[in-house]
Order: sequence, then structure tokens, then C-alpha cells
Amino acid sequence: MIQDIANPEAVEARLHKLRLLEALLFASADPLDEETLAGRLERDTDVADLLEELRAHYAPRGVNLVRTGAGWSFRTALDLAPLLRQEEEVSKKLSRAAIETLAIIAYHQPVTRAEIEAIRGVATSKGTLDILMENGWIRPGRRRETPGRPLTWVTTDHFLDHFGLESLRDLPGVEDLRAAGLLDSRPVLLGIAGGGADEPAESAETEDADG
Amino acid sequence: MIQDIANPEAVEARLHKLRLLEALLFASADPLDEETLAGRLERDTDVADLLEELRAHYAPRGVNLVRTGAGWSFRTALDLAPLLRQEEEVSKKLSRAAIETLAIIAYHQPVTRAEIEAIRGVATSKGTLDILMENGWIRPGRRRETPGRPLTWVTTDHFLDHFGLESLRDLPGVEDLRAAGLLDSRPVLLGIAGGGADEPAESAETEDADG
Amino acid sequence: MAPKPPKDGFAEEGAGPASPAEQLVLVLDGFEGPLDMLLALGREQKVDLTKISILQLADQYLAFVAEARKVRLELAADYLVMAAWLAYLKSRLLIPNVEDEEPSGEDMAAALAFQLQRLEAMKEASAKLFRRPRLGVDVFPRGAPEDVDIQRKSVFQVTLYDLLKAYGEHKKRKEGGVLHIEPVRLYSLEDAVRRLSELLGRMPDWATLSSFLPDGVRGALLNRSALAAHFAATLELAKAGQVELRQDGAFAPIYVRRAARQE
Repeated sequence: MIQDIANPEAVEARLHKLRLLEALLFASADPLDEETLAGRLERDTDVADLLEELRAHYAPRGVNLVRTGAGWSFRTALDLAPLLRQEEEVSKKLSRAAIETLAIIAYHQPVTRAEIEAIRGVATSKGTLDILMENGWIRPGRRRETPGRPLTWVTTDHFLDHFGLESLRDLPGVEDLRAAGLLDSRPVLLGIAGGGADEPAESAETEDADG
Repeated sequence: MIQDIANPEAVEARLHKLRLLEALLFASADPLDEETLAGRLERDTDVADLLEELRAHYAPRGVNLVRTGAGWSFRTALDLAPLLRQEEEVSKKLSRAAIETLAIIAYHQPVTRAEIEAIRGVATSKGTLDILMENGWIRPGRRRETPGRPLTWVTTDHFLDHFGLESLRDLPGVEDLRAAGLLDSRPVLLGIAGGGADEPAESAETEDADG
Repeated sequence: MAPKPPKDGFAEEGAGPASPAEQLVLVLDGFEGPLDMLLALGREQKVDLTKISILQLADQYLAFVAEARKVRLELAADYLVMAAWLAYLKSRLLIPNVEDEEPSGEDMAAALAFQLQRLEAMKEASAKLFRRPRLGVDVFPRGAPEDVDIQRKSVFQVTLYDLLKAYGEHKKRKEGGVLHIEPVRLYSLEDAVRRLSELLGRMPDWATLSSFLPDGVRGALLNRSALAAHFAATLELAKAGQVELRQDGAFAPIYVRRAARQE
């Protein structure tokens, strides 16, 4: 950078790249990863360095450049939240079951439905995973190589974006929970929910356990 | 402005307003007029003056604050437009028929066109497979060794990539879909089946009442 | 020990003195199954969950179930299964360890304690997660994204959810070609007519309608429908001239007998 300053052309070129990056990130509502951004700039551009400069420039402003799991994006500044906050529509409010299920998937992923049920102690009602998937927060992961080959569930990049997390390591308290052994999927003695067996829930009859 | 500089508190207050304006303009889907913006700031704020300062700040950058008939909004800088728009293609919605056809190929592959039609119960329009192929989601597989040696269709690696799947085995099975609430074809007679605490819910196999 | 209904964030506090039954119902509504309830009961001990007394917890739970039964509150099966399991656990904890294949009472108690801690941890985690600034609630993306083709791969906006939903809907249509209606377990008029016609042949004198009702009909709903069906059936049969009806006053029993016919 030092030598760039001496060279007006290099300064000009760098500024041009910064402007292009700024425009690309501004235009998109979704995060963009460095690879995608690099693909739009000249070869051999140090994208990480430019992004850092942009981040610093925007840090004190009302709009910040932030990095979440999915990549970089402009977002309104966190401290303005009280002035911008929009109440969630009542219809969009998530049930307690959905909120807990999302947390279990986030902290225990990849996790099968039967494991979710063992942790919560109740069958997962229809519509819970559905709504989490519709929100773009979870997706099916790999099948577990155990009898029945149950499907696992994992969180998405959009989940990280939605909750402003850079990675899953930034989940609140995740290290403490892991250290306390509370993220173990140790088998439970008390098979409360759907038997705890990992067969794909075959009967459509699985209703709320408390129904 | 001059007198504000002498007073750190006034500078701070002005910066706060500028930040809020920035965030409001950034987050809004439509241009905002000065009246609306003034409504979000303290009384007696000179919005026009603040907007002018913001406009000046962003003028050399990749994003500009512009005024259109309807009001103020951020727009990517005009001179960058050719660089932003690599292709003229606009993101489109895939037709329902195409999504369904893709899903059927994914689940039933290798599958011939005739089989797809038999499964869907309607003829496949010529363009549907073309669109899926152009997007790189499907490709022709082996010919079926039956009379006529029809071509089969299979999904590609790009398909897995696009949908964030690691392998085809990770596609949720029908029972997983049902369990997730994506396949619910059993209407329940509300008020009767649901209201009668007479029998365990949904046990269709119980003997007739008049037995 | 007097069973005290547990208080938790979901039951309304300070809503005035409710009857034990009402409190139980309130309490049950707030829970997602027995484990959830056990956790709430455990919190009542006001100790760290790692130091919780499982024996005391079992007592609390069993007292709750006993109270629920006393006020004839219908408990879902899994609440009763849990009660049975806790009663068993209690006996294993109280009786000195015998050598056998079964896990010891202490192991079972530890496993339950672990489950409760894990559930508690997940509840806290979910609360923390949702206290974070959320996109679209606290923090906002660009409100008017510009039409720039940045990610060339997504010319078409199709998500995995769209794909799976399309397949689900397709399957639904296939399955749904035939509408499956839950068999409704109600007593039908036809059955009542058939039944009455048969029984009346053997019962020439006045008899109350209720004495014709089938025995062993389970459930209030089915019972009511049987009564309604039989009543309607007597009207049908009376219209056809096959029976005579009599009622001595409003709400009095209805009597039925075979019509005196010239056969």
C-alpha cells in the first residue's frame, strides 16, 4: 500500500476496485462470498484487503459491512436497531417448539429427527421442520450411516446471516455447552418420544405428543 | 455547520442523525421523501441539509445518494453499471411444471420422458427439459434397453451443488417429507374426529362403531 | 406431602385463586410433554440442575399425577408412562442395589438428570439465539436490491425447499386422487332403524327408548350420537306406522312399543 500512495495511477486503480466492490455488495440483499467478489475484479486483486478497508470505512456509519457465514454484506448498524426495529407479524411468530427445535439443530447438527425428539422428550409435530425449512434456516444433511439410514438436519448459511453469526462457532455459549458434555448425543435410558429409534418417522400419524 | 464544529455534543448529535438517515435510506424498498425522513428524526431537524451532506459524502463512492421524483434513495454509481451487469439475464422464477419435473427426475432417475409423463399424469412440454438442461441441472443418461431404446434423464453434479446436497442419497425420502409436513394429504374432519376424546386420534383401523 | 401445582412462566400467575383442577389444566397447557414438565418441577427445587434430587423430583411428579387423577383430569398416555417409569426409578433408588442386568437406580437417575440438563441447556440456547439481533427485525439488508447478476449460478430462483415442496405436492396429488376421510365413528340412523326393528319384534310392550340403546358404547360423543340416531329412528318407524311413541311430559322418558297391527 505504501508504494501505491506514491503512484497516482495505482491509487486510482485501487479506488476503482473499492468502488466496484462497494457497488456489488450494495446491490445485493444477500451476502456475497470472497470468491464471487474476486471473480468480478481483476485477477490478482487482494479482495480480503479491500474488504477490510471497506469495513473500516463503514464501521462508524449507519450502514456497516459485516461478515456472516455466507459472506459479506451491508447491513444497518446494530446500535440503530431500537430506531429501526420492526415488530414481527403475529402470523410469523414461531412456536416454542419451532424455536427449540431450531436451537437443537443448530447446536447438535447434524442431528436426526429421532435425536431431536429424544432431546425434547416429545414427538416433533408436523409443520415444525417445515416452517424452519421455509424460513431457509435448515436443510437436510447427509444420511446417517446407521440402520434405517435416517436423514439428518443441518442449518444453512442463511441461518448464520439471519442471526448475524460468522460461523457456527459463534453460537452463543456453544463452547461451554460442549465442554459440559451437553451436546453429546448419548443414548437416553428413557425413550420418551417416538421410541427414540431412528427409523424415518413412517406413520403420518405422528401428532403432537401432547395432543 | 460551522458553529456545530465548536460543540462536540452537537457534532455527535448530527452524526447520529446522519447515521439514522443512512440506515433508513438503505433499508427502504422505495425512495423516501424528505417529509417521511423528517418524521423519523427529531423535530426541527434540517433534513435537506443532512441529505446534502450525505449526497456529498457518497458522490465519489461506488454508491450514490440520488434524488428521483419520488424521493431519495441509494443507487449504485452510474459509471459502474457496465461492470455490474455482466449478463442481461434477469433472475426468473422457474415454472411449477419445471420444478416438479426436476423433482421427479431427481427422485426417480434414471427416468425416461415417457415415465416422467406417466408419473406426472400430463405431457411434458418440449421446453421444460430444455430449460432444466440449459441450467445444467439434468443431462441425458444411458438409453433404456427396451424397445425404442428411449433416452433416460439424470441429475448432474451442478444440481447437487445448486441445492446444497452432498449426494443424491441425501434427498429426503417421501416419509421424511411427510414427517416434515411437506406432504400432508390426510384431511381430518375437524370437530368430529378431532373433538371426540373417544379414541386415540387417527387410529383409522379401529372397528366400526356399530360392530 | 401436599401436591402443589407447579408454577412456571406459562401458567398465569396471580390470576386469582383457581381450583386445583383449573390450575392443573393451565399447567398442562404450558408443557410440551412430560420431560418439559419434569424440568419445570425441577426448577422448583431452586437448585442447580446438576444437584437436583431425582428422588424428590419423582415424588413431585407422582404427586402431580395423583392430583390430576383425583380431579379426573385426562392425562395423555406419555404422562402416565413417565409416572410409571418414575415410580420404578423411585423403587430402584430406595431399595439397595441388587446384582442384576438392569442399570442401577443411580445410573437411571443420572441419565434422567442429564436429559433434564440438556433440555434446559437447549431452552436457554434458543432464548439466547432469538435475543440476538435478527435480520429483518433488528438489522436490515438493502431494501431495494438492484438487478445485478452477481451470482451467475442463480439465474433461476429455486431453492431446495421449492424442489421438495413440489415433490411433496406432486405426491399429495397422487395420493390425494382419492380423498381419505377419517371414518367418523358415529351411530348411523340406518343402523338404529335396523336395530330397533329387530328389538321391537321381541318387545311388544311399552319400553323406554333408552333401554334400546346399545351397551358398551364407548365415549360420550358416540353415546350421544347413538341416542340421537335411535330417537330419529323411532320417528322414522312411527311415520311408517311400525311403532307407537309416548312421552308423559317435557323431558320425560320416551316410551316405544310395536304398533298394534292387523297382521
